[in-house]
This record gives sequence, C-alpha cells and structure tokens, in this order.
Amino acid sequence: MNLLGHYNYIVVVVLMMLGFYTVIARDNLVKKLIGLGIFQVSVFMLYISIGYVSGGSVPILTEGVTLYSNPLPHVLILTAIVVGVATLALGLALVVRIREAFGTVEEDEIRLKEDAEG
Amino acid sequence: MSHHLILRVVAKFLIPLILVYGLYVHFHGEVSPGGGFQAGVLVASAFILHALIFGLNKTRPIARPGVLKAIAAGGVLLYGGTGVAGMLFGGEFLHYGVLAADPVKGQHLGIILIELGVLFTVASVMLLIFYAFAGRQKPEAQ
Amino acid sequence: MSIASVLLLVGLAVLATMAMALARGLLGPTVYDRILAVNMFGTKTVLLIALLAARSGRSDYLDIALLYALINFIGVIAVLKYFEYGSLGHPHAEEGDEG
Amino acid sequence: MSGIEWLGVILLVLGALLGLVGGIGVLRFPDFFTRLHAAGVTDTLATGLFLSGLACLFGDWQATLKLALIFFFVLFTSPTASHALAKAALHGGLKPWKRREDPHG
Amino acid sequence: MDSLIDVVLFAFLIVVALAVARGRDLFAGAMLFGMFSLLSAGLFLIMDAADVAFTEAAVGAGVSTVLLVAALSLIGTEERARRRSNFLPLAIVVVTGASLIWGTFDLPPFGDPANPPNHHVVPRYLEKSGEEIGIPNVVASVLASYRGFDTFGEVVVIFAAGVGVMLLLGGRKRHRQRKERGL
Amino acid sequence: MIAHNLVALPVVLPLLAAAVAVLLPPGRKPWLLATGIAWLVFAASLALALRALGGEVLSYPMGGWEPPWGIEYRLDAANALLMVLIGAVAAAVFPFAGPSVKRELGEEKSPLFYAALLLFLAGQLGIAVTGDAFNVFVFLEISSLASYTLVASGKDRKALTAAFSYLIIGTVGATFYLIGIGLLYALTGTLNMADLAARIPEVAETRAAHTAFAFIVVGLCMKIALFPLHLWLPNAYTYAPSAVTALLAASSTKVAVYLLIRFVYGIFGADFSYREMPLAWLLIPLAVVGLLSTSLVAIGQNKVKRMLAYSSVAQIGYMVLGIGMASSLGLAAALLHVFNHALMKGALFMALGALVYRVGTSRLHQWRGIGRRMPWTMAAFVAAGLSLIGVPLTVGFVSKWYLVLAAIELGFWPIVAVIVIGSLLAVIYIGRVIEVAWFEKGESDERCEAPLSLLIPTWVLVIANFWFGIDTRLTVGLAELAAQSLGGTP
Amino acid sequence: MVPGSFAMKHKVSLGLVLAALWLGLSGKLDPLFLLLGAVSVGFALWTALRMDIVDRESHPIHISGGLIRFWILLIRDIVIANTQVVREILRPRLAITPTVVEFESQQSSDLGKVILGNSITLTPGTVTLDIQGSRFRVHGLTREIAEEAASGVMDRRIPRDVEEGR
Repeated sequence: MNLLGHYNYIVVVVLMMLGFYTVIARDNLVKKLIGLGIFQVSVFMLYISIGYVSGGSVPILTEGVTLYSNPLPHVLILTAIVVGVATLALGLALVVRIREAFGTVEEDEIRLKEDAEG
Repeated sequence: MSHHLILRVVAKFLIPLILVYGLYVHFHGEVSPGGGFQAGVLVASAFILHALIFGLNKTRPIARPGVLKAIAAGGVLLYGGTGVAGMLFGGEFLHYGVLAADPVKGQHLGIILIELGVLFTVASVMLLIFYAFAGRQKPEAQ
Repeated sequence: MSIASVLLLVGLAVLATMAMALARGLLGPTVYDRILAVNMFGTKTVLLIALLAARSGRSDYLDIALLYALINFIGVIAVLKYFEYGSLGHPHAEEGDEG
Repeated sequence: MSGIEWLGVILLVLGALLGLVGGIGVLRFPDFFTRLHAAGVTDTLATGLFLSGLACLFGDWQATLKLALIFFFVLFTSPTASHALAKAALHGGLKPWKRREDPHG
Repeated sequence: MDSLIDVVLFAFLIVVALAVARGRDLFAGAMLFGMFSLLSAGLFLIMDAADVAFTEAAVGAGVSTVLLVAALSLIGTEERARRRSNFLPLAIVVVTGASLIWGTFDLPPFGDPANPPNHHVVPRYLEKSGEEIGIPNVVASVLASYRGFDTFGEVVVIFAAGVGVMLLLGGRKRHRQRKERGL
Repeated sequence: MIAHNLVALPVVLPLLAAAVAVLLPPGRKPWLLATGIAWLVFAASLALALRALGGEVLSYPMGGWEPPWGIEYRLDAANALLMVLIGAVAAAVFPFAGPSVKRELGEEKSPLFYAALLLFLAGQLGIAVTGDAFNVFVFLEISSLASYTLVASGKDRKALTAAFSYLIIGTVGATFYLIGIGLLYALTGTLNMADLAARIPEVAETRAAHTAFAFIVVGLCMKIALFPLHLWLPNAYTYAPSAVTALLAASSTKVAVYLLIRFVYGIFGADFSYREMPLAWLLIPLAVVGLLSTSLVAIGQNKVKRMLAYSSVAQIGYMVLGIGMASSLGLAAALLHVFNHALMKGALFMALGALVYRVGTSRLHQWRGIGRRMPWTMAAFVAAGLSLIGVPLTVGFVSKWYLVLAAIELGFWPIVAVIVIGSLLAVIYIGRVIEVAWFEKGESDERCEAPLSLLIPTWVLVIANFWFGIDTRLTVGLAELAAQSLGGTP
Repeated sequence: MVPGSFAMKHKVSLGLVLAALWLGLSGKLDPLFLLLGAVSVGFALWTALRMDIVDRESHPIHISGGLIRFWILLIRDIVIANTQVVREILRPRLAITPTVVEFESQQSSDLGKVILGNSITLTPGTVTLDIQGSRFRVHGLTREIAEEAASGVMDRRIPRDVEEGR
C-alpha cells in the first residue's frame, strides 16, 4: 500500500461520502438531490482516476504520441453523466409536484402530513 | 427581462454565435473533444437564453413543444433506425460496417447518423424539460 | 525557470484567486455577493482551463473554456431572472423596452 | 526561452497578479457594489493580459483565434452580467455602502 | 505541476462539498453544486479526460444550474433546521467510506501504465480504431461504435427523463384536481 | 435475419416503439401499439427460451464487435427464464392496462404513459439479456427512470413521495453498483461478464475485489428491497396505478434478484461468494427476519394493496433464502420462485386492479361481500392467493417444495420451519380478504363484474399459475439448467 | 424594425460573421467540413431570423469609422481605471468613497446606450446601475471616478453614426 500514490482515491472516497451523507442526513428533498449529484460526480472521479495514465495524453490519436490515457472509463462516464442529469431532472420534477401537493419539501413534515391522512 | 436593455442587445448578438459554436462542437466531435451530447446542450442553451430574456411566450412559437417532442422521438428513431439498418444489411444491431461497401466508410456514415440522433434528442429534450419547469406557475403559498 | 514552472506558478495564482472568490461565496452575506462570487469563480475557471490547454499544447481544450464562458453567462442570467421575477418563464414584460 | 515566450510569461504573470489583487479586493471591500468593481478588475484587464500571454505561448494561429474569441465573449458577457447583477441588487433593495454616514450599512 | 494543482482542486472540492452538507440555503446549495461540477471538470481535464470535462462543464454549469434554479423558483429556497439526530447517517457514512478506502488501498497504483485496464480490451481501441473506424478521437469511436449500444441507452435515458418530466409537469388541469382531493 | 437478430429484438423493439408512442395522438392507439409490442416480445422470448432449453448459449455481438471489445448480449438458461417471465407478464398486463389506466388516469396523457411503460419493459429485458456489466447499469437506469415516472403517475398525492424515495434509494443503489463495477474494472480491465468471471479468480485475494463484491451486493439489495432496505417498496406499490403495480411487482425486483444471482454465482463464483466472503451469513438471517416480520406486518394492513406489497417483501425473502443456501438445488429453487412469484403476484395485483376498478378503493372494510358481487374477479384473486400460500397444483407449491428440498438436503431444519410458518402467515392474510369478501355482508348484492377486457388477462395469468404448477417441464428445466451452468456449490 | 435592403444587409453581415466564426474555429478546408459549416451557419441564421433577433442592434455594421478610435480610447481608459482600482484595493487602510451619480446621456438610440452602459461597466471603478430613458445611474468606487464618469467624456466619444437611421 502506498498512501501517496493513493491519495487521489482517498479524497474521492471522502467526497463521495460527503455527498452520500447529504443524501441520507438531510430532510430537504432538494438538498438530497444535490447530495446525490455530488455523490455521483465523485464516483465519476473514481472512474477517471482509474483510467489515468501518468505521462499519457488525451486519447485522441496524434502522430508521434504512443502513450494515451485509457479511453474506456471516459466513455462510461460520459454515459453516466447523462444518466445523472436525467435523474436530477426527474427528481426535481417530482419535488416540484410534492411541493404543490404538500406545501413543503421537508421530509419529516411530509411524513407528518401523510400520517395524519392515514 | 426584455426591458433589460443591455441584456437584450447582448443576447441578440450572442444567440447565433452560440448556435454556430454548438454545431461546430457537434461536427468536430470526431477529431477533438465534443460530440452530439455537448452540442445538444449548447443548442438548447441558446434557446434557453432566448426564453430567459424575451420570455417563454416568445420562444414557444419558435420551437414549439409539439415539434420538439417529434424531434426528440425522431432522434431516438434515427439512432435506432441506423441500428436496424445494420440488421437489414445483414449485420448486427448498430453494425455500421455493413452500411457501405467499404466498412470504414460505413462506420463513418453510421457515426454521423447516430451523433445526429443524439443531438436531436438531447437538444429537444433539454429544451422541453426547461419549458416544463419554467412554464409552471409558482403555487400559492400554503 | 522553465515555462512549465511559470505555468505552475501562474496556475497557483489563479487557484488562489478562485479560493478568494470561493471564500466570498461562502461568506455572502447577500445573495448577490454569492452570485458575484460564482461568476468570478467561473471566469477564473475559464482561465485555468485555458492554462491547462497551454500546458498540454492542445488548442482543442480551449473549446471547453469557450463553452464555459458562454454557458456561465446563461446560468447567471437565469439566477438573476429568478431573483427579479421569481420565475424563469415570466410571461409579461414584453413591452416597456427600457427599465 | 525565445522573445515571444518571454513576452508571454510577462503578460501571464501580470495578468495573474492583477487577478490576485482583484480577489483581495473582493474579500476586502465593504459591500456588494464595491466588490463589483474589484471583480471588474479581474474580468477585464487581468483576463486580457492572461489570455494574450497564453496566446504568445501557444504560438498557433488557431489557438490565438480561440483565445481571442474567449476574451471577446468574456468582454461581452462580463459587464453585462455585472450590470444585470447590480441592477437586480438595486431592484432588490440593496443600498450602496457610504462612507461616514453609515459605515456598516 | 499536475499534482499540486490536483491537490488544490481537491481541497476546493472538499470545501464545497462540506458547505453543501452543512449549509441551509438551498440557493447557495445550487450554486455550490455548479461550482462542484466545474471544479471536477478541471480535474477531469488534468487527468486527460477532455470529453468528460467538456460534458461535465456543459451539464454542471449549464443544465443542472438552470434546472435547479428553475425548480427552486417553484419551491422556495429556505431550508428548515434539522431536528433528527445525526448519529445514524454519520455511522453509515463512516462505515461505507472506511470500507471503500480499505478496499482502494490495494487497487493498482494510480496512473501506472502497467495497470491491468491498460492491457486488456483497451489496446485494441487505441491501436486499431484508426483503421477500423477511421476517426482520431478514440473516445468518440468507442462511444459511437464499439460501445454504441451504451450510447443508444444514454439517448434513451435522456428521452425517458423527458417523458417523465412531461408526464409529471405537463398540463395544469390535473394538478388542481389533485390538490382539491388531496388536501 | 430475424433468427440471427432474435436476441436483440425483444429489447430494441420496445425502445423504438416508445419513441413512436410519444408521437401518437392521445387515446387508444398508444395502448394498442404497446400491447402489440408486448405480444411480439413474448413470442420472441418464448422462441428464445426453447432454444435455451436445448442447452444452447446464444452470444450476440452488438454492433458486430465481438466481446470483450463490444457489448455482448448473451442468452443462457437463466436469462431465458427471466425473459419468458417478463414477456409473459407484459403480454398479460399491457392489455389489462388499457381500461384500467383509462379509468384511473384518463387518456389525455396516454402517449407519454405508454412510452414510459415500454421504456420500463425494454429496460427490464435489457438487464436480463445483456452480458456486459456496464450495460446493466444503463438499462437499470432506463427502467428505473421509467418506473419512477410510472409510480408517480398514481392518483394519490402520496404516489409522489413514494416515487421520490424510490428514486433516491434506486439511484443510491445504482451508484453503489457503479462503484463496484469501477473497482472490478480497475482490477481486471474488462466489463464483459464472461470475461470478468474468467479474470476474477486471479484477483480474488485482493481487498479491492472484496469491496467491489460488497458494493455490488448491497447496491443490488437496495433494488431487490431485501429486508432492512425495503422501506421504499410498500408505498411505491400501494400508490402506483394498478397496472403499474402488477408490472412492477412481477418484474422489477425479480430482475434485481436475477442480477444478484448472476453476480454471486456467475461472475464472482460461488466459491468466492461463500468461502471468501461470508455471504450466506448475511443473506440467510436477513431473509428469515425479513420474511417473518414483513409477513406479520402484512397481516396488520387494512389496505389490500399495501398488504400485498408487504407480502412481496416477504416473498423476496424466499428467493434470497434460496440464493443464500449456496447449493444447486437452492439456486434452482430461487430461480423458480422468481418466475413463480412473478406469475402469482402479477395475477393478484391484476385481480386487485379489477376489483378496484369497480369498488374504487382497496380498503378491506369496503370490500364486504364483494365476492358475491364480482364472483369471477374475486375467484381469480382467491386462486392466485392460493398459489401465494403454496397450495399443491399451483406454482407457489412447486417453488416452495424445491426450497424445502434444498433446505433438507443441507440439513437446515430451522429453515424448513420458517418456510412453513411463512406459508401459514400467508394463509392468515389471504384468509382475511376471503373472509371479508365472501363471508361478510355488503350493502348490496348487485352483480357488477369487472369488464372482460380486465378479466381475460387476469384469468390468463391465473391459469398460468396452475398450468406451470402442474406442467413444470419448461420452468424447472430452465431453472435446473441455469443452476447447473451457474455452478451452485462452492 | 427596418424593412427592405437595410434588413438584408444585416442578414448578410450576420451570415458572414457566422461563417468567419466557423472557419476560425474549424480551421479545416476540406469539402465535407465546409459543407457542414454551411449547414451550421444556415441553421443558425434561419433560427436567428425566426427569433427575429437580426437587426441593427445586434449587428451594428453601420458604425464604422469612429469605432477603432473608440476602442483604442476605451482600452486606454480600462488600463488607467485598473491601476486606480488596484491602488484602492492595495491601500493599507481603505479610503474608498463609493458614490452614486446620475447624468443625462446624449445617446438617443438603444444601441448607443448599450455601448455607453457596457463601456462604463467595463472600466473598473464604475458600474452602470440603471438606465431610465436617457438617464444613467452609475456607481463609482470613489467620488472622483464617479464624477469623471458623469462628466460625459465617454458619452461624447461614442461614434455619431450609431444614431444613423433614427
């Protein structure tokens, strides 16, 4: 194990957990979505770190260059970013509707209103 | 916001430039970073800028939701259709090599078609989503 | 002093500026200060990306900076519109060109 | 380093220093409107110097053109955004800070 | 050069993420989220992922911010102070994070060209895509051709989000009816 | 051409049809299109299953790029079983959706609604056949986004919050899965499932592989709604429109269970999962506790839909129990129960939808005497309920029987007892409904049978419950074949 | 806004600007990319026309002569103003005297006002707060800077031909 060589991974994990914490600890639904976004973007960083090759160059074929970064994680993350936006858009649409129906976007207040309804 | 004099003039000036830049990003995706998705976002944001400054009521007639919906579906169909064409020409789904006599030419053709599909869908869906949010009125305080 | 080390130093200076903008964004106190900070942060990032482009010698990275310069503007406009009208769709204000 | 590279380095360093000063101003100044001026420093001259310095280092016409384009966009959008922001702040009831009368307003 | 800028960017990211986790203003949260995307775009660029940086900048700075602001204009920006205890979420996060860090310790070293991902599957893309696909951007050729089906899925995901948002937010009539019934 | 591309067609057809559906005018046309597609998919999946039953493994390279460079679609006995299941349920639920959704939601948004339904179907099928670990994520998200939308389109405002918590849990689960795949990729350099399976043994000793395994399993368990992670499910099922509930209950969690099986046995291998990792110690206790506790909760519900939702969580316990036993027989039982539970829950929720169509609610106390007013509909409910309990000659009996056999084989006697107790609890909650519906007096005795357009699809599934309970060649054959090929014993 | 040949002129100018932008960005001269460029420029032009945003405001081709002189003077002003603001920022004890001034501008066209307003904002130390009719409200970092802005130096410098056609 090599702490210096891995600080990238460690920081990425810390970021992920900050996002994850926001998702599970905050009651506000918009905040949850923002936390989810941070969680996802940090996972993307994990992938890109995996694909990084030190001394390599961006994977666009250029004459005279032999060492490229790994393009596959880039491709995967491009797809995942799109998935992230799609989720964010849908989640926000849901929150807007929840606000209209319940008058609040705080999870515990919503739960109280729901329980009152039975 | 159209009474914002400065904003209005600058937006009028910027919108065509954003459009050309977006399409440049699209068509040069093969040689440099970029591609259908980023271009779709840029094209949509040109329209979003228009809507922000001149009001949604002015943007809707220019890019009508019905038309956008058709373009969005059309993009998916274009992508899928290219794939099905691969099947019809005797290959697998999304096998572009069989689309032309020379496999490399076929690949090229296929990639151009599917990137267009991506552009269509992304640009129109982004704009539709913006319409859906911005076109809604704030609920009365409860 | 090689060009690479100059670029590094300059990059750190840009990052320091970004840090100050970030601090202003976190301190506030008004929402306008925050938007100002975000806008400034954005322009500095454009510079940073341009710097990274120069480091790798690839002019196509500049496309990213260009994209960001354009998109950042739209974000700020959206935020402002929200603060002035409370809605992005804002149907009225078609007339009355001067405010 | 060749002459043009020296020029580029000097421009870059100047731009970066100017940017730093702007950043200090944004932190130091007492209210939103004054901070706007400090941010203006970093947007105009600092960006211009910085990008032209990079153009010297690139030494490639396409990069120069793109850098010019970036500068051009920043030049257009930044005062527009500043103005819109100032206008919104005024509209939103923010009072400019004034010396003497009310030092903390 | 990379590692120093890298470290500073990571520090910024942590500050921003902490501010999001602790702050109470949703609007500030939205702006910080934009910053977060932007900073990560910078990191992607440092790690040679230009296409990803491009997309993240477009999405994070453009789409996400505009969408969040648009949604906040319908929701309101104040967030109420939290009443529940933080203990359980904190415990879950610490356990998850610790296990992940524990697991990443023996990942192959960061940036080593000898890592397994660089020697399986990918060499074909880098060596042959020039002649098989004929375009220089390897990311584009993998995206559009070798893994074109994933990209088809990506387009469909966006399409699905569009369908969902339109189904949820399109049309005001049903919304009024629901509110009368609901309240 | 069709024979060559048959593996891809069930996924591609609904995807394209979803785009077409958006373009159609509101009304019946989107529904007709969706139904037609569902039948085509069912036919294709049957044809595929027959080939898989012959022991054939079909590999289909998407885009013509052979694996591991391209995305592979790979059909063996396990996914053939799953495809038949999804196809069958869709073929029955889609026709049912027409009248039911028209009554519950109106027709103005039918193009979008059926587009979402088709996207959901395509996503599920995509997960089932793909042989690429990242492609799984993409299709997982397609089907998840569609299902959040579908759940949120329920009438009650609680549907919105249910959909939101589903979205949060689902996305966190998918992201955990993504982390796991990322770590695996860092270790092996491949995303193809078969290739992964071949390369994992080399790195099995590393901690990164263990972490990857943990994240994938936990992520999938969120999607499965395994006991402590199940909280999103009851609300989502309760407030979604009836047709959507039938479809979700019958396929969504089942696909996730299949994925878990695929990863635990097919990719990591039973040896790694049970020797290297203490998976059995995790799964069996959770399954047992979940099975018993949620069955008890189900008894206490006064809304039938919610009761069935909790029962679904309990039934997931049986499947996980089968997975946790780590034997070929247990695995076969789990796969069998995936299939059989889909049939019975599909039938139950459809019968419930037909009842709600007339009564307007699923509150139990308003169902008094409903058995006399809607005898055929209620009979379908009862028949499917018997299958849920596990009465002989129904599918429910077959899978529980195999589960008991697997437990006996390993000498896990307490588990046999748990299975029996679970069935007894099911007798109680189904019995409550029967009691209210048949033996309590309602306000009127007027006949008001559900329309034939709802009854016929429901009864088709009910009959399937008996058919596959008696003739078990296809299902048991495929399940055993799958269990053998996945390698059940560590 | 302006009918006939006048509008045509703006279309052509916009088209040329866009084509130049494409060529500059692309830097490729093979037929395929030129064709794609033509398509892109055509699309942007068509959209701009549909949006009705092609007019003298967005494409002020009628300003020609005085523009270069104006730019040079503006750049000089920006440099001077920057040094002023930098001095204020770096002063050990802040000595700024923020002031809001109002003044009447001679610009009658919208374009003239925009140019003036943006020029004022571009020069650090002054920000245009609001434009009401021809009345400008400007915030200055110090009283001197603000008063200089109100003195109308910049105003008089804007080329006369901005007003053409009004």
